[in-house]
Amino acid sequence: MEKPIIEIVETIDTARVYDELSDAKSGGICVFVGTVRDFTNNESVISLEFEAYKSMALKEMEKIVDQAAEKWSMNKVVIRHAVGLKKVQEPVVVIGVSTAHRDACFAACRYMIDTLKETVPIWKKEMFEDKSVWVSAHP
Amino acid sequence: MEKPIIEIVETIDTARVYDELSDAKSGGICVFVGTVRDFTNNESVISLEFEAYKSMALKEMEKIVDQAAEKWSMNKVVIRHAVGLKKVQEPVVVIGVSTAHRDACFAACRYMIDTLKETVPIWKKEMFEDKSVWVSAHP
Amino acid sequence: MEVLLFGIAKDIVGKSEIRFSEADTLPGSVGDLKRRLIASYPEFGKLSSLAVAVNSEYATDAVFLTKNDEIAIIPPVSGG
Amino acid sequence: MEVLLFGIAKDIVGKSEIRFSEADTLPGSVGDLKRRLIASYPEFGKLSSLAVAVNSEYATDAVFLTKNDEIAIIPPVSGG
Repeated sequence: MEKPIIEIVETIDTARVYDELSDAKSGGICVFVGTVRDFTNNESVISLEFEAYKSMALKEMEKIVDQAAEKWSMNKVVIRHAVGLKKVQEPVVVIGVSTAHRDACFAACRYMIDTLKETVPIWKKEMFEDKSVWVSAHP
Repeated sequence: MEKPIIEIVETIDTARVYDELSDAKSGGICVFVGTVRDFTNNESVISLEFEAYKSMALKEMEKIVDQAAEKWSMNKVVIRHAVGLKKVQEPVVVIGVSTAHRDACFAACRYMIDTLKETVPIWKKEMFEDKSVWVSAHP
Repeated sequence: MEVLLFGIAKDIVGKSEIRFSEADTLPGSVGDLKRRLIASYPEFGKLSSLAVAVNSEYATDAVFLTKNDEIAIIPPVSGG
Repeated sequence: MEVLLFGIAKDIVGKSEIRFSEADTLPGSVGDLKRRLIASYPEFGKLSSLAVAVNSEYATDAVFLTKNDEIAIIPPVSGG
């Protein structure tokens, strides 16, 4: 595997992720992009704000790539999460992986986004018309 | 679902697929890109050539989207396959889908590429140093 | 009646379509067409599968053919 | 000893870090720190989970704390 691209950034440029994952040894590239949806539980979302504990988040993202690399043979990997205020339809996370065959790229991509949501210290606040809520904070 | 983008083209521009899939009602976008790999069965691939029965291929691609739309709630869909001569590392197929949640976009994307490979009348010839082979033609 | 050929089917026959002239006895069904193809070009019998499309839809062996149908030989597909 | 606060933890305390001065008795372990936090700010007890990171690694309640550790309160994460 080449050195993975692991970043926390202000703005995600989705157009460049293919160039970053393109690879002569790979037959498949799978990319997941998480974006801001306009509704949550039937309430209209105005924007999202993301906050990260950056040094730890980068470490946890590295662990996710290492764990995925033990399970699947990956050629190139990108994990990039945005912080700050994001409007509806903006990308907030991109996870991409290139592998020899498509089974592995789907499985590894899915594993990495699922694990990111469980372990990486990043917090999302949903801003509605009349309130704001830290997502998942309460049972 | 919006009208899907279903195309057979000479050259695939992977950079634009996100703009095509970006959607205010979607929280997840999953994209699969199939690319030309440099080796098959330990033999060095020089290039691939794709041929399509275009009118029927477009019909079959539409059926795939219709079938996926019965199984998952999809907001936007792109299926774009390339024809002609493709060099190592070039994209040959892009399948992308945006959905409210990530489960559906992974599942629908996977279903569509798997089904495309089984049903869509497109043929791939692998060019090696000293021979060329129509893929899957013989048992 | 014209039959379009793609992929390895084109290589086997050496051209991109087969033409059945009025003088010939036209194949009456998909099954009939397949049998004739394999008889004339035994290589078709060695493929992983051999399908026929009539008017851009996969057709079973029982489907009748008329001379205005768009008919195509579909060797094993390998897109993606 | 400084304890970094993020997300809802910052809102609950009303600032982005808690400082334990030399004069205080410093919390001796992760478990001790959590108990003190919940005692001072009962809202912490209502969260779905409450984790602590020591030097950028998740730490169990048994981990000892020293004043040079980088300590952070990790309320339920919600990235992606």
